[in-house]
Amino acid sequence: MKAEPARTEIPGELRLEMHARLLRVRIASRRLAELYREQEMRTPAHFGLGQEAVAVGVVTALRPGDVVYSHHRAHNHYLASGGSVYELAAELYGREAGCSRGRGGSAHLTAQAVGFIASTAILGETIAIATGSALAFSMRGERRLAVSFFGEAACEEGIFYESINYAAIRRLPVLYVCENNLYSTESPLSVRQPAGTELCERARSFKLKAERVDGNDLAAVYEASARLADGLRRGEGPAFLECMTYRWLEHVGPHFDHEAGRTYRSREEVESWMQRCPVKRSAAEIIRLGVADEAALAALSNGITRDVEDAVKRARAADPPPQGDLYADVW
Amino acid sequence: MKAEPARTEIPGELRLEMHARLLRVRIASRRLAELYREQEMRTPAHFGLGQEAVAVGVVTALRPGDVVYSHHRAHNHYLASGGSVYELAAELYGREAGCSRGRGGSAHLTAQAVGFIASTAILGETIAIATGSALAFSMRGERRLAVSFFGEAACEEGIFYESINYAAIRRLPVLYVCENNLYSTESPLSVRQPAGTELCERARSFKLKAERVDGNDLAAVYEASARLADGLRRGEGPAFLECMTYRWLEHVGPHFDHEAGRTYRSREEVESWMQRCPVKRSAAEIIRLGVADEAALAALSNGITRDVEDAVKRARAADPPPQGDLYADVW
Amino acid sequence: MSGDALRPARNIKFKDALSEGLCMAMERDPGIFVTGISVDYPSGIFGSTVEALRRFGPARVFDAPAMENALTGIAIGAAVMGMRPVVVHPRNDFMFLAFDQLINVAAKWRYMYGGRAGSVPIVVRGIIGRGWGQGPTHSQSLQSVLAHFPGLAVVMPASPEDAKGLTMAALRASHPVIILEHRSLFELTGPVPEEYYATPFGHAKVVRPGVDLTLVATSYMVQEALVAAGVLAKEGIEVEIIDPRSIRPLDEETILASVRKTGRLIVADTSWECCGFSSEIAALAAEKAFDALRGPVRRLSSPNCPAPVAASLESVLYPKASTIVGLSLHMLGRHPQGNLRGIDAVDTFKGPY
Amino acid sequence: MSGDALRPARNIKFKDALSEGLCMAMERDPGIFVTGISVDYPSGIFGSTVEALRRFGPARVFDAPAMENALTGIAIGAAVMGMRPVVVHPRNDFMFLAFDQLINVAAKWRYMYGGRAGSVPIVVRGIIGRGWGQGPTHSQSLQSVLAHFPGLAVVMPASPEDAKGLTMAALRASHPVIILEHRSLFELTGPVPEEYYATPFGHAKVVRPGVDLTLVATSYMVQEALVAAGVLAKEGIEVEIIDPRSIRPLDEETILASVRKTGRLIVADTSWECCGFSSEIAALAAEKAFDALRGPVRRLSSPNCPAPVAASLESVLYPKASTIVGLSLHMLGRHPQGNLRGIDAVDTFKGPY
Ligand SMILES: Cc1ncc(C[n+]2csc(CCOP(=O)(O)OP(=O)(O)O)c2C)c(N)n1
Ligand SMILES: Cc1ncc(C[n+]2csc(CCOP(=O)(O)OP(=O)(O)O)c2C)c(N)n1
Ligand SMILES: [Mg+2]
Ligand SMILES: [Mg+2]
Repeated sequence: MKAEPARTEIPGELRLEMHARLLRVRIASRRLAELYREQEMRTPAHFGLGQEAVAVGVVTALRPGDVVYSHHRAHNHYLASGGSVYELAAELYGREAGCSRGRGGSAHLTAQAVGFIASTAILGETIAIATGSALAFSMRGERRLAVSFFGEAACEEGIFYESINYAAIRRLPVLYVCENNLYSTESPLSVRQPAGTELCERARSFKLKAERVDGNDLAAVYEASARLADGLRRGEGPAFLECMTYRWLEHVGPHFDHEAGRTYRSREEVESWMQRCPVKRSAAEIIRLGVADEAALAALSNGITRDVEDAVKRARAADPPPQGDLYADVW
Repeated sequence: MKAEPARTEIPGELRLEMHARLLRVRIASRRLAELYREQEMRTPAHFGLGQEAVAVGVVTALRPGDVVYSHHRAHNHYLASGGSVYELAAELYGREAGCSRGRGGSAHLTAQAVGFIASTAILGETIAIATGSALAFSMRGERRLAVSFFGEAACEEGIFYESINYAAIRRLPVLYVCENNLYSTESPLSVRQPAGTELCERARSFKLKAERVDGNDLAAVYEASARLADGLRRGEGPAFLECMTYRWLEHVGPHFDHEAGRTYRSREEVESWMQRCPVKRSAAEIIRLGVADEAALAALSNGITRDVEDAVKRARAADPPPQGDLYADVW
Repeated sequence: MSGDALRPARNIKFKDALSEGLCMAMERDPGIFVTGISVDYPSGIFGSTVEALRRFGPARVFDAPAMENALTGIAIGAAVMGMRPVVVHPRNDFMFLAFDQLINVAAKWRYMYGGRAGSVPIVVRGIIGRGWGQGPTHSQSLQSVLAHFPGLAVVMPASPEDAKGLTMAALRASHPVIILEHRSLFELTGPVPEEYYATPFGHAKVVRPGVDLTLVATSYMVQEALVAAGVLAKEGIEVEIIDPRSIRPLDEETILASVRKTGRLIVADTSWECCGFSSEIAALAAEKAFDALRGPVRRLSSPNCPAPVAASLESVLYPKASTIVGLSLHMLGRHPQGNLRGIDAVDTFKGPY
Repeated sequence: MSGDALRPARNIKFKDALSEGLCMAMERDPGIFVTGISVDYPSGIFGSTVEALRRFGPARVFDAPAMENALTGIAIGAAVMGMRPVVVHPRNDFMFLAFDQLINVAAKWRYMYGGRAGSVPIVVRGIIGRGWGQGPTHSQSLQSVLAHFPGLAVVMPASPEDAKGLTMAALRASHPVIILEHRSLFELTGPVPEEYYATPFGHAKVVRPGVDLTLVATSYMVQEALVAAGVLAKEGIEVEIIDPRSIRPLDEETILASVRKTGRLIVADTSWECCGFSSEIAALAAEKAFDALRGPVRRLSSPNCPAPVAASLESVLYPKASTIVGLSLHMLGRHPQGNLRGIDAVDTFKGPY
């Protein structure tokens, strides 16, 4: 990981805004994971606890008109984009008020109004789709960016290379964000990448600009994203950002590994990463810089918690899709 | 392209043997292309005229037990491996005596007895298949290599990256030989690769050993292959060899571009590459080194020409598959 | 009948009708672009994209690397942003590489976001190869497997008129459309209206009316059916030929109406039998026109083997006009007079393509 | 009947039967290895690969990166060199990514080299998901599209006995075999012989004899069919349930014999209807047992939409025992007594997997 540059250049206001967004993602995700245990949300859900800074840091570097795509672990990206907690919760509960009207579930989210276009459940798919949206922007001369969030396992799928090759040939404005959390389900990197692999090197061999950052460092993610987004808007061609991070919970579902008796990661490893909690780190930095004090942050957190609570309650109480609509919207 | 190292270390005998093989590939390919004009060979055929040194140079570095896979432009690899001219011609004529009993045609060749396992018509397929054969060798502790020949367009397909990643993780004994002839059908590199692309760089980013050679220089191809094959046999993991070369004829079929009115390559470009004919270069080198004289090479050529003529005549006269066998060998 | 022809139709080739449909659609909709391997070659997909390139230039008709899966995803992503991509595969067999994007994404997009992520109006053209040693992986016919999936429209033009009309309909649909075009039809000439018109999906065409037997034929098999019907007519047998044109959505009613009239059904399709379109139509009749059936339905499809290259085998591979005549006579309890093979078209195609 | 049981069969679970079949085959054939994402996890493909890993170790049961297409090609290449790879997909929906290798290569290998490049004895296992919001891309059922292609065997065990027997048969076949295993069957318990035995492909099983109606059911639908048959028996209706077990090759004779006996046919399949297996069987009957049919054949399959996630929609998505009972009664001119829904199994599955 690179040495961290001084970051006083991020205005305090923006830091606070990002932190608020981070808190919202964290608090909503955590609450949803809690509720998920009740078995009322019948949709396989991949929670992103621990990885929130990636989504927030990247999305903060975007502008209106830019679009975001995500993968199976989509909640963070949806929420960071400004997607409604109520609609997300309703989606998980399988309600008509869900962002996808209960049809797609956890892995198929959409919030077009805030630029979050879609997530899909099969690895690698949205990497190409984001590239295609960038193609549309490029063909129409629009200065918009497409962002594709995916896990490092998607870099095992051929579609990733087909896509970045294409984006590089046509200098498309796509930011490929790889959230490297070291595992694919329960498989460590060692069974999936040759020793010594640098994904950035791969991206560079396709002529992408590439950077690697500490994905738990909100400011670092934001700065790298802003830098790369600048280049993208100047037409310098696609970029790749690898964010090193870690998922706290099991691959799918609400439990910690140890609760579920899973042994592929040691408890020490999980806990050491939890020490590097992106929310705590962001809070500490904000306090250190004097942007806000502990009390202000607590108030912020409390407000969000109340909003989230209200949203999930309403979502749970919302109506399911009418059975007569089974065939609606097939095409 | 690299500076060419001195090559006196290749024994004269081996040079002559390689040259004989080269001549056989050339003479047979050329004769088949001539006969193809008669419209009696009803199978889309991709001739490899101009590219023969790649096949011969690589295959000469192999040992009994090693296996070879190829793609749509398969004749050179089949012939260089020692595949029968008679069976190849019979295959093109759609005869029961064909190497694939007339079922597969030009793109689906096999000659298992000489280690040429198979070629297929869809880009990239055999890259994975060769990798799988190497997996079998590796699992059984056999010191055999698998070679995969493909064109540079196959490096646009995701399967190439999936395969080399896998081979590198498991350190499989595969030699990936990319015949870069600058075109895919009529598409130049510029629409298929970002400017400045080095395929070797890509391969290296997957932790393969990688070299690029002048594919029209038989000795250079052989030496690079021998070097890489050595490493493979020592278990050093997969290697990638890019051979820069050029196809003389149209993409599919027996004509020169100008005969068929094709305009994607200039006549000058084609002719400049024909000047760099691998057969002429090999002959000149052999004469220069005093390994054989012009007369001896002419005699060699004449002998091969007679053999080829005999083979193609017999093939043409051979029997077609009986119609009653339509359903044989489905499984 | 597709479109209300204001001016009289001229006779043009299938490939030119494809081209005309594409160009007319591109003129109206600036969001349409065409991509895929070789679309911008002088030979432009057997002539069908040449005019589009000439008129709309390389910004809208452009080549692509070999990357079938990602390219399909890219088309989807462009479509979601308001474009109308046309992805062309010189052989539909290459589409297997793109099945994930086609089936897991394009087909389900609208539904799986409850309509809130818009729809995916992509058009995918795939050419079906046949003969001259196209062989096992360049002559398959994918309508049956693609039509299995809700969310995909699969159409197969069998005449120049429909080549144009279905292309234009595809290019204004609000969902993914796969057009499977048979290589053996590209040189076929027929009347094509000059106007812009869209041949609606889900409307079968009664290609030839008849009363004795219903012959549902797809794509190139319509040509074989027409030859067969001509021969049978001389025997006093009037075959009704129905071209479904769209495989999905399927015009069940036109087919069922015919079966109810004739009581006999042969389905001649270019794909394989097992779980194929011929089975679909046979099942349809057995389920919804059972009482009208006067005898067993019969399926004619690709034989149960991969396509071999050798001419000797290729010549017995496909069901042909003679096969249809023989089977029709048999179904009607009649006996074929002499050798029927003479009626079959001789393939005059010159290779390698 | 599969295998000649020497010792009495014990009752074991479907997943354990899969495991037992795999282990017994691996014991006999050192060339068998198992790979695919998560095969070596403690949860080992819902328990079915755990014992194989324990007994044969990581050299023969090993994880793979996410690379479905290349992995299938790798399996082919290993098979051609004499190995017997088993590739496992935790959801069969991931297999679309591998369709090129499966259909363009594996299915055609033997044929397209005229038998001279050997054959490709790979086994591909794909799990069919269902319920609990599996959703549009994790609950498809691919037998119909795969069975379309000559050269592929496609089997669907519906009982623990066949889970073991078909696995062992697949692992000694000389061609590619695709085993589609329904997730909802993994916990099903039933008698399984202890011996090594191979359930031959192309032999349907008469799961329950009957005289009034033939019910061809695949995979999990056999369970629904059994419930339905029990209910119908109380009404004095004897349904004959036939489990084809292998979709390709298909045992036409057993099915036709039953239809000839009962004169009535319902096909209940887990895939979609259009060009699906239910159509295949309906067509088969209409073509080859027409004279015996006493009424229209009927197809029950997945409804014409992608699978939604919401429980309210999922609950009306699949045809169930009650659907079968209702339809059977209707076909026999009888009226259902009361609300049939009560007979349907309640899904007690706990998520997320
Ligand atoms: C093509 C495909 N193969 C396998 C899966 C099953 N699968 C779902 S999530 C996942 C792990 C992906 O890991 P990564 O991309 O690193 O993302 P993470 O879960 O770590 O966030 C796998 C293998 C899938 N959804 N799609
Ligand atoms: C998946 C796939 N896409 C497209 C094609 C059509 N095609 C056949 S050969 C060819 C060109 C391949 O170029 P390259 O790999 O460089 O080999 P070369 O022909 O130059 O030897 C193409 C595009 C194919 N066979 N398979
Ligand atoms: Mg990961
Ligand atoms: Mg090339």
